[in-house]
Amino acid sequence: MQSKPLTLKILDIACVLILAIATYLALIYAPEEAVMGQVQRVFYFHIGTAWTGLLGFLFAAGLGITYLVKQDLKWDIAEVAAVEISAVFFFITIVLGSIWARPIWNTWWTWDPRLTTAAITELIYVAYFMLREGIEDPDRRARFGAVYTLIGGLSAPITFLSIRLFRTIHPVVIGSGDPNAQGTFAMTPHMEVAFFFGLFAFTVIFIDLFWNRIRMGQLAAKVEQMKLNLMH
Amino acid sequence: MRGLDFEVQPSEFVALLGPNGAGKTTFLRILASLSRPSLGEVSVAGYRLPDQAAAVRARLGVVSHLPLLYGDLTAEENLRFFGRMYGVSNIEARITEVLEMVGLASRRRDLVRTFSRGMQQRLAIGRAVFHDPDVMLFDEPYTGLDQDASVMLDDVLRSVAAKGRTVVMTSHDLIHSGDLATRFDVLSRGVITASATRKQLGKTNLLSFYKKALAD
Amino acid sequence: MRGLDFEVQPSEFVALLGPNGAGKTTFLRILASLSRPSLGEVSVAGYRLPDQAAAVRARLGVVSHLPLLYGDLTAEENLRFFGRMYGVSNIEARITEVLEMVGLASRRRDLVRTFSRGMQQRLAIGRAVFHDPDVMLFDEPYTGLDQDASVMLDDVLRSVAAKGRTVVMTSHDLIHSGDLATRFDVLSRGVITASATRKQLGKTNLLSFYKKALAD
Amino acid sequence: MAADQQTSRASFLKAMFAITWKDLTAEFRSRELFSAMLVFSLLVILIFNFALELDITTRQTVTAGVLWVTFAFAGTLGLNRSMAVEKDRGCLDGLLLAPVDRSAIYFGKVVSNLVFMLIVEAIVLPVYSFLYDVNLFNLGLFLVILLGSIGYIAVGTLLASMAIQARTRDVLLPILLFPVAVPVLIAAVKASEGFLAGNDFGTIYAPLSLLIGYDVIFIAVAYMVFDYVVEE
Amino acid sequence: MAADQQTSRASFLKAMFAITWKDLTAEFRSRELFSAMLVFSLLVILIFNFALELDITTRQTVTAGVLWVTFAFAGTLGLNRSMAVEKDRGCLDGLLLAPVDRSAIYFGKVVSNLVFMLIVEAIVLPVYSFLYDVNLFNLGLFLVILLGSIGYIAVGTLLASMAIQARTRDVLLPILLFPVAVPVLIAAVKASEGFLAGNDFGTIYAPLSLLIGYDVIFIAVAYMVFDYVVEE
Ligand code: HEM
Ligand SMILES: Nc1ncnc2c1ncn2[C@@H]1O[C@H](COP(=O)(O)OP(=O)(O)OP(=O)(O)O)[C@@H](O)[C@H]1O
Ligand SMILES: Nc1ncnc2c1ncn2[C@@H]1O[C@H](COP(=O)(O)OP(=O)(O)OP(=O)(O)O)[C@@H](O)[C@H]1O
Ligand SMILES: [Mg+2]
Ligand SMILES: [Mg+2]
Repeated sequence: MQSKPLTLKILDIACVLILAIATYLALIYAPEEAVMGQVQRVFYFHIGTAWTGLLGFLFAAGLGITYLVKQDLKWDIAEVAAVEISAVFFFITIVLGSIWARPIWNTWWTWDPRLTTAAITELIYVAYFMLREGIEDPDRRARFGAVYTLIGGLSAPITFLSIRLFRTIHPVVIGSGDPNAQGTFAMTPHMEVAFFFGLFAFTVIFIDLFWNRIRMGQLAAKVEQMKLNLMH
Repeated sequence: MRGLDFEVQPSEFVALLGPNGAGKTTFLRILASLSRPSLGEVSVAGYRLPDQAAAVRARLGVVSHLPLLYGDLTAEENLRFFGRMYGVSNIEARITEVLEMVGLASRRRDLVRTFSRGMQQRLAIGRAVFHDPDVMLFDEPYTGLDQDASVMLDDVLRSVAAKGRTVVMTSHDLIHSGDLATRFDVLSRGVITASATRKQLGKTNLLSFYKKALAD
Repeated sequence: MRGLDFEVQPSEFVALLGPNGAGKTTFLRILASLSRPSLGEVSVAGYRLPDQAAAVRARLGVVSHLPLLYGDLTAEENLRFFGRMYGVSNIEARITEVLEMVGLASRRRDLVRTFSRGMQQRLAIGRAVFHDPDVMLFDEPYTGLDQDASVMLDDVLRSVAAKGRTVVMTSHDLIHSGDLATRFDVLSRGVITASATRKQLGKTNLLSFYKKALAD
Repeated sequence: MAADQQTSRASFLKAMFAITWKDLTAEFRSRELFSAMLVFSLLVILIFNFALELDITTRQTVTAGVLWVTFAFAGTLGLNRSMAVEKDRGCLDGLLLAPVDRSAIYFGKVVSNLVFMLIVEAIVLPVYSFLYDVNLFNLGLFLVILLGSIGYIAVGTLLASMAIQARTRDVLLPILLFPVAVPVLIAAVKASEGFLAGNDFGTIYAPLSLLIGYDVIFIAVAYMVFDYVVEE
Repeated sequence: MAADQQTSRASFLKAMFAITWKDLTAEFRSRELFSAMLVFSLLVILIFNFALELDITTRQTVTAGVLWVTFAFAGTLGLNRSMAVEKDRGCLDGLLLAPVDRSAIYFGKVVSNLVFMLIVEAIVLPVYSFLYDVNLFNLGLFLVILLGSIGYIAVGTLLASMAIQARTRDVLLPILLFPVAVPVLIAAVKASEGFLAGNDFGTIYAPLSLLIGYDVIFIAVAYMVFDYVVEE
């Protein structure tokens, strides 16, 4: 059994550092937002996890397609890794969003289309794991998983687009002139630093976790293979 | 199913023998391109599987553990449907012919779900030979058949063999397989442990060959 | 199932023969009090059916076309469950014993849904004899069994018969039934057309008796 | 029936718990049914909201209704699967062949179905109270949920045993069950509303006693007719 | 695949219609699925009404939502059963063994599922309009229903073929289908609302084109990946 590659070890350590820096930037370096106060600091991680999570789902769909074309189980391992990490990230987004929402909207949750669509997107990937659970044959499990991530990857963006059909109180960052949105704020340069570093930090953390998770998947596959050989 | 190399020549009749759980059914599913082998090469009647599976599908007739029939259709509707799927010409005449062969002519308009187990097995055999396939994969086809139907199946298999077609059949019934097959393969724990043609077997008793193959 | 009178004496071993669709399965379901006859009287080991069915249930072991097993439980959990339902004492010891008898001791902790057809049939037999019943109803029990398992089942049936227990078995396999049964009933189109004990049969071949019974 | 009378109380309970034990063992191994019911409940809640775009004030008044409809749907899912398991490999015949009182089979299935349903409800409640920002920690409500679930499962188990024996087993259960369970649901909704609104016990008394009445009647009737449903 | 390329268009259509013919024959003999879907739809409508205690004015605004949720539920019922029939006696293997393009199997099932769904909708609509005294005879609405049903069935048939191959086949389909079908449902609800309110075409244009886009994308994707779902 080969030990952890050195690059990965270094990356692990780097991630811890980067996370620490990002936390520092978010909690201390960035100025307090005038209207919302301290809670607003959640913002830097909220966006970081949201974006990496969403991109991770799309990335997983890409890995799924690659699996379907190449029919090699290593792509399946990568796909599971991507979905798993993205689902966790996205869950964190929702939790952080809730924490933010509590003082701002005066509720943990509201049936705002953006929040509802976020919850539905998360459920797509819960369903993904339930689908995999129910299938024993590894090839079939991989194929179904790939097909479902693909469908999910198509559906999630449309779901997010479709909220433009609704009024929403959740702020839309890019290209929104929606007067109904509450609580958009202008970022100061310091805030921008913290914001972009947050995005960068979660991207790197995603890559690191992704790598580790793939290694884990490979080891699990190896153990499975050894078990099979033992049985026969 | 581990590494497994298997080849059938056209006009061979292979009996696949082996204890419960040896992997015979799994193996036949691979031959039918319904499953994929994890390792190893398999070829049927000159086609490599699973890559050329599609090419061989039109010429394949399969009897599996399940009847592959629709319970809510009548016997003749089932055959008509599969006839269309296989692009059989002159379907109606063929339906009558096949139903008579398997002894279900009088029940042709009854729903399949009212059939007894043996009657379903008869119809499953009818379905498998309907499009007059070149290669037949039969998984314990004698299951549930009565005396008449067994004789019918013997006839079918014999006439198929006479036409130079390929048959792979699993069966725990050494008497039937011993009568019909030209080659005997013994499968055990997912690998073929012994193989002998009828000639090689010569006067050796099939049962003792089988026992010996398993003992090794 | 039309008018039908049927009686089995304790310690009789009845082989129920008949072509596909004759009604053998239906008949066994009546004996097991899982169905009701539209007409006629049936009695097993002195109990009239279906009225006294409940009295006989604890002493009944059944093997049907379906395995009657839970796919999501392991082999031993299945037996443990049925042991509890039948109030068997000393369940764990009995589980080991039965699993060894049917040759599944090494797979005892595997889920039943991963078993091959023959392995499920073995376990179904184990389940049927688990509570050591006095009366056994076996519907084509040899289905899917390999050589070893057939021999095992022969032994089980022989030892059961030796203990003076009652067996009713359907089978299309005249050789096995001919070896074991003490009485042969031929069922055709829902009525018993012929019945003969082994003694009455004497030197007559079972196959010719069966053919003659159907021809009448 | 003679044997039934001989069956002592001890063997009745033993058989009943053997059935419950078997169901729980199988379920806690895979946790399939369980997670399916849970995710399905969440989906029903989300879909309700989405399709109806209920405004905040309406939402408050319909809490009890939405909750019970969710439970009813998730309940059918669970009942259907729990009985389908019995039918698949002929297991129901196996149970009927055992020398136990048939009502032991019925109560065994009722207990395991009830356990599944209560676990799901125990998770849905806090989630719901989070999503809708209502306080559902209310002992009266818990009582109503227990009573309502008992009634629903009591009649549902009976009807599910009929449904799976029909050819259309995949689709029959909700059609049989919903209309019959309406009284239970209405009483449960009324009582839940009462407790949630903090009404005094006098006004809640009527639906609550109706609920208890239904439970008793349904259990008694199911106990008496179960034999006919499964036998022959 | 060689044989697939040889398969001419004629034999593709022939196989496709053979499958549709078989489904319709079986169904028109028993009318089981059909009546089950219908009764279920009515029950869902009634339950909605009862749980939400909708007053007349709210009712008007939620017509489209209630209709589409009803169709979605009834649709899963139909899809599940229509694929379960294929699995029961190994028929799916039978189809896969036939020398026809796999997408012919897919489209054959899509057509028969669509026919069932449209028939049910054609009955539910007048019943609904009778019960709630709203006029639903509206060509625009019919168009939306057709488009929405196509999208729903297109992705539903694909997912149902995966769901029935899993161990939890009784419960998996709605869990897989509902979250990914959300875009189609949203668009359909929006467009239906628009037509029912008699809005001018400018405002309906967006959801309608989303609906058409979704239909096209999902049919195309399902067509491409169906092979992987059923093969081997
Ligand atoms: C797909 C998921 C999500 C994405 C991409 C996302 C993105 C964003 C972005 C970019 C902002 C900052 C906008 C601005 O200030 O201009 C924001 C703010 C916020 N988000 Fe999210 N979000 C997501 C989900 C959620 C969820 C699930 C919740 C709550 C449960 C939530 C709660 C909030 C709150 C409370 C704010 C602050 C609003 C304000 O400034 O008044 N978000 N989100
Ligand atoms: N779904 C499954 N999951 C895990 N293992 C399985 C599964 N299905 C079959 N197996 C295993 O694969 C092996 C081969 O099974 P297979 O059905 O091919 O046996 P077989 O030779 O056909 O036996 P039989 O003569 O009893 O029909 C068995 O050991 C079985 O336990
Ligand atoms: N559900 C049903 N509806 C209507 N008729 C049925 C049904 N099940 C069985 N039958 C009919 O009852 C008759 C007896 O069937 P049964 O299964 O008892 O036959 P069998 O003797 O066991 O045959 P086999 O040897 O093939 O198992 C058959 O003609 C069959 O068509
Ligand atoms: Mg087999
Ligand atoms: Mg039978």
